[in-house]
Amino acid sequence: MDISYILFIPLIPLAVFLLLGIGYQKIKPTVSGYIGVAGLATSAALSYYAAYQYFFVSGKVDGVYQTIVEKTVWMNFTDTLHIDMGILVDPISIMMLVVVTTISLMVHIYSRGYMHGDTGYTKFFAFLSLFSFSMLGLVLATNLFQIYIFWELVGVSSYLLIGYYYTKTSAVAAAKKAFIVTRFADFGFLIGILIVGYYAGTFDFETLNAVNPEGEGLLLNWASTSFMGLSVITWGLLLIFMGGAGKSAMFPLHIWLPDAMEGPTPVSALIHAATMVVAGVYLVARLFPMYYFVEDGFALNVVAYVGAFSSLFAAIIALTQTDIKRVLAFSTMSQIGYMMLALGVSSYKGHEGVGYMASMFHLFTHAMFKALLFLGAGSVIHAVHSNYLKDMGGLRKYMPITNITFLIAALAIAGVPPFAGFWSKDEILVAAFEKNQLLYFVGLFVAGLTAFYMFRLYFGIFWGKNTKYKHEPHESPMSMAFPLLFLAFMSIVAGFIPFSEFVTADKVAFEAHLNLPLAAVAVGTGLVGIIIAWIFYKKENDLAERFANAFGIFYKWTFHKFYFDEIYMFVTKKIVFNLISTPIAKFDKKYVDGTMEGIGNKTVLISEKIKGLQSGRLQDYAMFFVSGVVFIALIFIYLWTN
Amino acid sequence: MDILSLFVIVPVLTVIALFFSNGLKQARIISMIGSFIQLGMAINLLFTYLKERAVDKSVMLFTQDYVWFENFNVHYAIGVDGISVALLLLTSIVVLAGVFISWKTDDLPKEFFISLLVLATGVYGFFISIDLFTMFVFYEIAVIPMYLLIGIWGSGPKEYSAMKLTLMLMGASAVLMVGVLGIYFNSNADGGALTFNILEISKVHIPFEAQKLFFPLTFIGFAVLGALFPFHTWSPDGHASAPTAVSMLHAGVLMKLGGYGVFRIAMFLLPLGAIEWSWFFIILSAIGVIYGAFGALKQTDLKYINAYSSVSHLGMVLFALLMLNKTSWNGAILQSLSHGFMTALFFALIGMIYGRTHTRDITKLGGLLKVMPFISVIYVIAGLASLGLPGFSGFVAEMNIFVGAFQHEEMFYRVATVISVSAIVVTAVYILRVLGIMLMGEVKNEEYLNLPKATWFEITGIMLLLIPMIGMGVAPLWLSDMTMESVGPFIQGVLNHL
Amino acid sequence: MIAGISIYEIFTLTSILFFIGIYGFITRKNLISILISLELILNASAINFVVINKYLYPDVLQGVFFSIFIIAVAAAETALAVAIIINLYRQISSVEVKDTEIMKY
Amino acid sequence: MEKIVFYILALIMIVSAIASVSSRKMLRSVIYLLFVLIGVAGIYFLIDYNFLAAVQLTVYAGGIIVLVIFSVLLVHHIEMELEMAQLSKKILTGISCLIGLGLFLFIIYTNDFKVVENSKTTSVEAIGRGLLSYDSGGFILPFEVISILLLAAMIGAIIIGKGDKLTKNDDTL
Repeated sequence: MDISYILFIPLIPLAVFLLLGIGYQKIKPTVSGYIGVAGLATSAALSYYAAYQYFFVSGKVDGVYQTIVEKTVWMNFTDTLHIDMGILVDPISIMMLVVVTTISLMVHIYSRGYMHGDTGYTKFFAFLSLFSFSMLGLVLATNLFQIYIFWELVGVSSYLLIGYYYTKTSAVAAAKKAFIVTRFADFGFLIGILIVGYYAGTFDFETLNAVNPEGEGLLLNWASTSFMGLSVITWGLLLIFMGGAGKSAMFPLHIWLPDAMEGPTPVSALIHAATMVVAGVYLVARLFPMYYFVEDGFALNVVAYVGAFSSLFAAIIALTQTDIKRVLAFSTMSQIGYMMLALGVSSYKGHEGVGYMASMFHLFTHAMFKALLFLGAGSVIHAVHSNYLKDMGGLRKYMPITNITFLIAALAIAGVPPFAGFWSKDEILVAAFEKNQLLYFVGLFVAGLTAFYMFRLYFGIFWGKNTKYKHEPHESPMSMAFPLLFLAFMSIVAGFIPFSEFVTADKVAFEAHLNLPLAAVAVGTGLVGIIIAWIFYKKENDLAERFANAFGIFYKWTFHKFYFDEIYMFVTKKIVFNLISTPIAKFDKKYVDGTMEGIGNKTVLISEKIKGLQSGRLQDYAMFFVSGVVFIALIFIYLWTN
Repeated sequence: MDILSLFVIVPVLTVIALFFSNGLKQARIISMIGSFIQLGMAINLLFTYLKERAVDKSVMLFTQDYVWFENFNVHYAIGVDGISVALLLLTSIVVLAGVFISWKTDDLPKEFFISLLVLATGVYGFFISIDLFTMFVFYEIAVIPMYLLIGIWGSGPKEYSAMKLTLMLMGASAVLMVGVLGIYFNSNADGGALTFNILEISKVHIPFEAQKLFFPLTFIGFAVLGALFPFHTWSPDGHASAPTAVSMLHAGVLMKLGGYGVFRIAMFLLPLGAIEWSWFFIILSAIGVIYGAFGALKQTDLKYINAYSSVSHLGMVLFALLMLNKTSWNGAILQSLSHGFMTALFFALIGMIYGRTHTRDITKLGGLLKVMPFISVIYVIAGLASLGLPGFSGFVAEMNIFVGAFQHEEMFYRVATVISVSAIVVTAVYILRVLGIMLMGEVKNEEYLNLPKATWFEITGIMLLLIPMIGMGVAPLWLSDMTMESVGPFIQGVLNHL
Repeated sequence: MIAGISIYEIFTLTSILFFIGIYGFITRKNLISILISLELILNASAINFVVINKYLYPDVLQGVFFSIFIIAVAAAETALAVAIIINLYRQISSVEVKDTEIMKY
Repeated sequence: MEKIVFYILALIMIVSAIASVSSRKMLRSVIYLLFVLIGVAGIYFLIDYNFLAAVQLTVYAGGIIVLVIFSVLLVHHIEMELEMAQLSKKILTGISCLIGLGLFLFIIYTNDFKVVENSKTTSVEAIGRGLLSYDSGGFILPFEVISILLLAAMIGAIIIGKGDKLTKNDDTL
């Protein structure tokens, strides 16, 4: 299979970025919008073609999906270690190509309407293209270092886009926070790469993930060296997961994600819902054989528990937030936790790998409906000019399309059949049930919570009280409505894609069955959530408030996101700045510099003293002369007489 | 005429021509032409070198040797390898950019450019010589004009800073001189005559006791110039007071002499000493890396921030050199180059910002993205490069260093490496802090709304630095291979002693 | 030869004179006093020349000649010194040592 | 007899010398110096160098002392008391001088001088011949040098003494 054309999928957005970036002053806003959309559309078309070719024409050999790699050396470290640049085609990368280009295209189209009239229109599209390039490069990476490179680029695009409204202090702070928190995670990632690279002797995914023909273990000798009771490779994987957790906003590195909502809404939809934040999931999936086989999946267990906890944690916080984008942000975090959980409970072979499949499936469907939710929220915000639930209500009359599409997305995420979320979530729960019942119940509980907070949001925006608006809210223009409709369509049909035919852990297709009892329980939980939300929020009443008061301190803690921001603030401001940086600055001035200055000053002082001897008084000289002569004479006599 | 000596002769001729020039216009044109020729020569040298290297595998190419002082066997011996070629290229670019940035030097322009080019002469000479004594002479030639440049054309407490800088560097040279003489007087350890020639000394087995004694002297002598903790304090004050072009040249080129000297002399000639002492200096340089980064976190003066960041980045160079393996050494060379371009770019931009707003205090600036978009965007790019973003040179260099440093299995090296790697986080914090406060947010001062746009010479200067930086970051292979190949014989010399 | 007086006694005398001269030279604060101390030193050494000539080498006259020269030089020196002192006095109205330190700059 | 004279002379010289360097009156100091110089002349008489003693008396006591007295009178009030050095400095110098003296005496007394017993008297003629002799051991060259030195000193003294006026003349012209 010739895959060289896949190279153009990331390169076209790069070209668009360069064109828009260099011609920033000269290109008219409308033109730049078209250029951006056209570029992404080409990329998307190529991705679809590639997907078709790979899945249906030439990807499969003897029932196994092939991993096709083309690469070239980018930089040499040692004889064995080098960074390659190239493209790696396998089921998950193709799937991610489709997801990224689709969502990105939709967001591009949407942004033409949403950002209309903004001064930095061209800049916005340039950044979007830069992001698309980096994300596609990340997806296609052939080795750990390449993924790290694009990982960083994705991070910086995210930084630029969050800080897009750079005159707003909160946006700048949020951008900075996002970058630094993920950078901190990347520090772990990098160390992990170094460890794995050193002990495995390569960065290549192919070699790292190579499994023996029976599918029972890695070819890589991972048990050679151990450190504190675990194999060093396990440590490496845990550190790599730290990187993934940072980017995917897993607990406790999640704090940047809610703040990142300061960016324009299309950006939130693209980066902080559908694509970049799932990079962590993708990374674990990419190294799945390693995670699974090294040390009997110790690292994978960590992934599962972190995922489950984050999922629960975020879902609880999402219950109480009033900023609609933040609710969605926590929902994203929760759903990504779900994907991590699914990966964590997965096995490698055949049907046992259902978790892996489910995770990727959920990634796919989640991208569709979460992007839709964000774009819908953007549409609402565009109309109401506020992010807060208290400023909304009864919007269904003004914005029918947004209303319907938002409802579809909400149903999808709540796991109501036949919408997309139902199918993928069901597979996750099945996988969890088979492997670890505790995680299953956590997942189930989160599903209920998800349904509740999502419909709280839905009813709060489109039903509930009839707010008086200063300006009559109106439906969004077609450029914004079209992506909504398209994604709504996808949210409905995506669930019917037989994912287990395409994306599996061992790359061999298997039959996935709907586990009816489990599905019924899950749907039941979801419906309970929706009904409670219905009671609480359908009509304006004080039930919810009374309920909240009943929980008292717990509600308060949740509302303040368990004070995690405050803890981080404390660590950075108080500890890093006041306890490390300031003392270092003082130390530098006072002691290090002081020592050097002291040497200088002492020299001057001594020379002042010595200068005093050179007084110009003849008598002093005579005094020294006589004493000197006498002294020397004494010495000589002493020496001669002995 | 051999093509290497031209590197010294051309700046000298330019200086002579400058003596006869009159006024700013002539002076800058002459300097520009001189620097342009220099850049052309450096590029030419690069290609000639690559062609020659394909056939000639000796350590140094284009070697020339003239006796200078018969009595002490001092030669004017020159030669280059891939590392010097790369550094010569860096120097010529930074010098030319520096000339462009100082396009509007009103105060004593002729003398300014003369000093600048004398400095450049010293640096060029240092990079091409392979004779310890000649090297030392050029080193001093490079350091001395610094005093005048800061003392006369500087700002703020310039006399103090110039004095501090010169004294500390001179102190270091004194230590270095002892080290160099120590090497010289041990160069007959295997019989044969005393010599200053690096290549000849490298074949001699200098006794272990002598190496142990002279390595720290030589190392510290050079490392002070490379801002080794705790001898870095001249750098913040010096940079803060120096005029823009001088900061550029100093941080961009002169400070590289430190790392280069450590590499070429201390490590290469005294390998046993290096092995013996590396643990101690690794601790110092790792402290320097993290300390510089934290130090930059709290500063509010742009130049101070950048100076501390240089301490951190150059600490990385020394750290890499001390790791004693091929990858990390290559990383050290690349980091030198990368930091040269990056920091020169930073200082150029700071100079432009200062020239327009008349303050370097970031708390007084704000929203500059709005009022000077070009400069601000480049500043963002430089900042991102500085925090090691892929696609820029810094990433390439740092990754080489980290991968190289990770080749040691002992706990000590691992911990030191992790500490150094953690600097990338702190770097991100201080860079983003500056970007956030200075470039973003609302415009704090009404007067800034009508600032002049970047002029052509400023843009040229910036582009000269930006393009190699990106070029190195996007396609590092050819450069990395060139330096890697040249590092080979040197590391082999060290490893042979292990 | 002084009957009954050995060379040691004469040397003791001249040494004492010499060091009294040095003492005066260092401690006095007036240029003329310094000049006086200088004369003491010169005379002490002149006596030594003569005495050594007489006691050890009575056949030659070198010591005597040297003494004569010393006297001559002392005279010349004193004349010059006095001229300088007077000139100095004209300029700064003082012949104190502490007022003439400005030479060191 | 000569012995007693010597001791008296030595006593006078030492006492006068000490008085000369410690007196607070300038003029007295000069007069004490005169006593010392006369004492030196006495020593010369004692060891039979009459010519030398005469020169000492005329040049030193007669010439130099007068010169010094004149200069003292020109620059000082008679009653003016001299400023004295600090006590610490005096003590320090005194100690240093005493050590030096001890050193001298130690060396002198440990050295064995080969004294030649004699009672020659030297005539003025011998001195004159010696000074003007061209032969070996002749002192004609130093003699000439000294005369030039004296001349130079004389001119120098005049120039220095009058220098101020000479330059001033230039200015006023």
